[in-house]
Amino acid sequence: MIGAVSSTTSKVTTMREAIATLVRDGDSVAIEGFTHLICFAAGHEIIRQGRRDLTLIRMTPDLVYDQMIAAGVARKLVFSWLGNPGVGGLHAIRRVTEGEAPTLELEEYSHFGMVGRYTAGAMHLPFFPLRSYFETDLPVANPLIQPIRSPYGDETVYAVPPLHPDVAIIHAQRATADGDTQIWGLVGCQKEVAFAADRVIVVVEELVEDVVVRADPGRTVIPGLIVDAVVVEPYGAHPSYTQGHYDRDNRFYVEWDAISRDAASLDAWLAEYVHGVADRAEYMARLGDEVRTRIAPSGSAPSGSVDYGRYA
Amino acid sequence: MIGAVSSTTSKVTTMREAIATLVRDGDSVAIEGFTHLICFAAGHEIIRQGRRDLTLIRMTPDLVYDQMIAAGVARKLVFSWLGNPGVGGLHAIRRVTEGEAPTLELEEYSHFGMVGRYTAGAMHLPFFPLRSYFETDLPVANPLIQPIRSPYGDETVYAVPPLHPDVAIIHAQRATADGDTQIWGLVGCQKEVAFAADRVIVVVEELVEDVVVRADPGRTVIPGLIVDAVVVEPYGAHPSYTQGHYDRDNRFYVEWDAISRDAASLDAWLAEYVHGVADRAEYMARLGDEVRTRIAPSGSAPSGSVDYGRYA
Amino acid sequence: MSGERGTPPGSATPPGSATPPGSATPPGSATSAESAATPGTAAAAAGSEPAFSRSEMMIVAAARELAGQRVCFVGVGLPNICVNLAQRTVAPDLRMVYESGVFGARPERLPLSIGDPTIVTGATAITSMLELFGYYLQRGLVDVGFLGAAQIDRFGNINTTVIGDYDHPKTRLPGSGGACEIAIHARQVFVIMRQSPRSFVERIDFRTSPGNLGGAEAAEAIRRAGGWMGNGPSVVITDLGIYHFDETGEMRLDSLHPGATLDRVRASMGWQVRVADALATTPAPTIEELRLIREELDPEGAYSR
Amino acid sequence: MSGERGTPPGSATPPGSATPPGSATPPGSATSAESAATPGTAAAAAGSEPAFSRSEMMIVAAARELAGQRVCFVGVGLPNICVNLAQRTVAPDLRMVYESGVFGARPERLPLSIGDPTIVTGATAITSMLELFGYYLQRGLVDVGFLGAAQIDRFGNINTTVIGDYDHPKTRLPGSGGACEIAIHARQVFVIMRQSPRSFVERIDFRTSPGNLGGAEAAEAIRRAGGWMGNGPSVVITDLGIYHFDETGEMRLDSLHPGATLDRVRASMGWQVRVADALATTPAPTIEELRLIREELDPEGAYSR
Repeated sequence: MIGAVSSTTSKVTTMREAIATLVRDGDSVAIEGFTHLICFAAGHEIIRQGRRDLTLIRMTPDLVYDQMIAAGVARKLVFSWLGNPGVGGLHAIRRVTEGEAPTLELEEYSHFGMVGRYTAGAMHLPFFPLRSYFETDLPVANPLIQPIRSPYGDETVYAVPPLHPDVAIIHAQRATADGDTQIWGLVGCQKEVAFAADRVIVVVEELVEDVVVRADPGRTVIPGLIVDAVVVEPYGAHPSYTQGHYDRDNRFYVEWDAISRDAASLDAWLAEYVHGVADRAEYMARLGDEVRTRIAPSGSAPSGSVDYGRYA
Repeated sequence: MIGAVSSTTSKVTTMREAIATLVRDGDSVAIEGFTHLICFAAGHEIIRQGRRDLTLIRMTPDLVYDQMIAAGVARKLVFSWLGNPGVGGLHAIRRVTEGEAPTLELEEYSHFGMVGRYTAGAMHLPFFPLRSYFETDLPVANPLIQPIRSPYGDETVYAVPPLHPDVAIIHAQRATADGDTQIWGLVGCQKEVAFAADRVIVVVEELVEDVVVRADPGRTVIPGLIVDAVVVEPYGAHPSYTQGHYDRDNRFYVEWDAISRDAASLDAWLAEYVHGVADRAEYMARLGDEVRTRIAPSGSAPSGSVDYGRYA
Repeated sequence: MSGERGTPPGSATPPGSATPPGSATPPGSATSAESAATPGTAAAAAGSEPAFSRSEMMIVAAARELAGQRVCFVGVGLPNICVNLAQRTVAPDLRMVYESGVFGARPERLPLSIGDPTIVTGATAITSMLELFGYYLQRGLVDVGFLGAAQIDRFGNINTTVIGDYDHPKTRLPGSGGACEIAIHARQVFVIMRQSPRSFVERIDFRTSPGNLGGAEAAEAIRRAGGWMGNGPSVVITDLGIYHFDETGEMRLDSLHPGATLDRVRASMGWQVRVADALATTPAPTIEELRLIREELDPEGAYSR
Repeated sequence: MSGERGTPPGSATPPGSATPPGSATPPGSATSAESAATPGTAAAAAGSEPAFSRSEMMIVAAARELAGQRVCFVGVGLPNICVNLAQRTVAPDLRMVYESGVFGARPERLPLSIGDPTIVTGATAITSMLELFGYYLQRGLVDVGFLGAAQIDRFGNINTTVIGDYDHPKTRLPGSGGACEIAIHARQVFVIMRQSPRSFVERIDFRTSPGNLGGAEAAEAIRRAGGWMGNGPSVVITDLGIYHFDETGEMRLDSLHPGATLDRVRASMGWQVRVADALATTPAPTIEELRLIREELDPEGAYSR
């Protein structure tokens, strides 16, 4: 075969090692995933390792950032929608953002604005133009949202600046040891944030051989080229979900509303489920076997196979 | 099932009817496909129907545009690379673009510039910014390539204007009767040009039921929502190729170099293979059965199936 | 913030639907006293019609507004039920778009969030969010955007960002999500929310999503000059009635739901509302509409009781 | 234009590789007289070494330059053979990128064009062209961009657009394709082309792809100010020798291929070329390099005879 590539170095490591090596105090960190593939396992490890002064970046800060912010890892949040999706508010974040003396700095966009920022970062553009923000108070609240005049005609649109997180953490269904990563279902902005970031940690349900990825190159979202570490962490997105592997644990999203309403019960939860376990395997064990049954899909829905054809 | 959609109207028609209805004299027309999925069948039907004064748009004008321009359908060409890929030049186009009195108007970009134009069109942006064209003569040759200053820092990059073809013609492996279209292999800028265009004709090797598309929504490139006509035309991309269906007919690309060297032999070819046949089926019959064997893939290369999971 | 407490699962604030956690009257939380009163009234007025809740009336009224629409940007919660109901009744060809990157969703169950795996399996297309917002929404392919709001003013301008001062908010709401761009580019905007003097206000604290700005004429000029694909808000459906926007761009009460009164409407708004000369009464839910809600769409009654 | 006639299939001008149809000495068309002379010379000089053609020497020399590189933007034709040879010899981990939207290609046969289906089957990733040019190239992930040229000047500036006046060209060449942005953003640019007084010129007719502009210092300042990811041309490999760029940004002959002479080099260039003090002789192709070319990569000899 022409063009056979020799074996590449494995980037497979533990979550503990990946976070210890690649996430530093003061970093900007994006754990992305739009409701799908949110890497709670990485968020918990960051809490366990006691990182401080992080700038947390995420379109939809949800439970994982409520937990991280409650644990004190962050000084700033860059986002476009804050909430417990389908349930309500994020109480820990509200406690540090409301009233006379908010302690968490906020930098706020719309969804398309965040997508544009990631895309500009991924493409090494100095800005990304959008037709958003017209006649709203958002550019007042965030002066980084700037008007820009088109060189064609006299239209003015808005620009957002590129975003280059120090670290992006991406959960996915599968990857090779070199980090070639495949996702099916919602891809959100996983590709954009990975290309925008300086360092990339990929966390997967399953490690696969190179031939699996190469059989369907159209499914590859992130090439190993930009990946620094691969962590194999089944159920690493719980209580969010991984398409085809497990469902969202909605019961936990609802319970979090009660848990997080006061700082003490939230701290108790962190003590038991984050600080009180060594890793994700212990976390899943503590939740009990019942959870795996509860979040199993109700059946399979195969994509079917297509033929790329051999051309030899 | 919650959310079942009722059946939609079929958009399936013949190539003759699709071109007659949707392509008009003076239109700007983009038959796209980056080496892959170039819809020669549509180009030939446009020649047969005698369209005039078209602005032809394509990143890589190749044989199909050489044929169309030789046949006199076009007054202008918008492009980024002119040639017979892997073989040489395009003689018909060279005859009308070289020397003292070129008769074909050219508007020229780089590849990324054309991609940016399609993307701006697809996104309804007034321009797309790129870090191309620095210190080159391209912005001199084409004043539509304009410098634009970033609102962040004092960087200046280049902008290209949006492109909105009147008609985009997209070849693909399969679509539903409503025009939901799936492609595997090189996607090029098929998605961008389709969303940028006012009218879209999809030409496919195979018409499939809705359930086939819905089994793997990640493979869908173009939604029926933006499609005006669906034409089922097996081998409609010959002599270019359709991944998994047939290979490029390289013999023809080489032969074209000789055929097109003088206008008379080119005209004779058009008379026999375009004007001399009623449709694609006759064209394939005239080529003979041997061609199907010659361009068959050497084997199959199945993608494998993934599980989206049922969530009921 | 009391309205947030006790909010039932799945009833509020998905990304983009933008009903804030702090809104005074979240979906599904109609007080039991009113819920009990309304069905009685309606049933009495309509003879043989079954009893129904104010939420059910609101859902049915919103679904009917979707007649003839092709493409709807769906927020989870109330909009989700409305859209699914419309697809089974007045808009059988409706394609559901989710900002998470789904076109043509066919959820087998009521999605728990805007990115539920059930909206992916069996959908027509999955797209990146760049494509969803760029190629679909900003390109003008979305016919109807469905928004909720914490505050709305008479011109349909919407706040889902903060109550109070931006830097020192009384309540930090979810923010824009996709609402800002949905309001700008969806061809029409539908707003669904319960009425109260805290939500229907003379002056919103923060403009997250533009409506008719200060009036229709100026708004229209600004939209065309800026290349907006949308035409602004077209209807507001509440638990009390249906509002459209008159030629000046101001909200006008066109229909009162069975059991609602003008007095109650006026008591739940921060401005003197315009009322149509020929004020209609919203037709009560049909037996079939109620069956669909109760048996197929929301058997647990999370949104509709 | 005579060079174009009789060009063998697959030897020229894929998109982005930008070897123009009108170049004076297209790949594969070395005259038989020189082809015959060179192997003899080389074989005589090296004792037991096998005979080889000037094209084979050029391919081998270019492949060796890829030692240690990770990611290479591949043009079809000569660059394709060079890259495949490098992957089997000096750069086993090399990932091939094609501008058609392929990362990590593993072609089972020599691709016929830059978008051949054989580069798709078995690749690591397929991307849209927006992503390939934006996320890979403009982001700075490409280590080496391989370009051909119709004209090159002493500073490595390249023309693949027209010979003559732009509006009334003597020869209409393919144009930029991706060459303009490859020259700007690939970390290094390799140029492979045959020498002639018409291709190595004092002044190019059109600047399609920037090299070291008017000199290294100014070019470097412009690159950094404009956010270019590339560092400009690093090597030019011809049928006669290997050139690198000196500290002033000008091409300097560092190595002469076996059989080539300084006189011949000077006769095939439009300017007084700089020559390294320690001018080397390019090591002749090894038996293994020739075997790979002749048996695996180009058994029909389309590029290498």
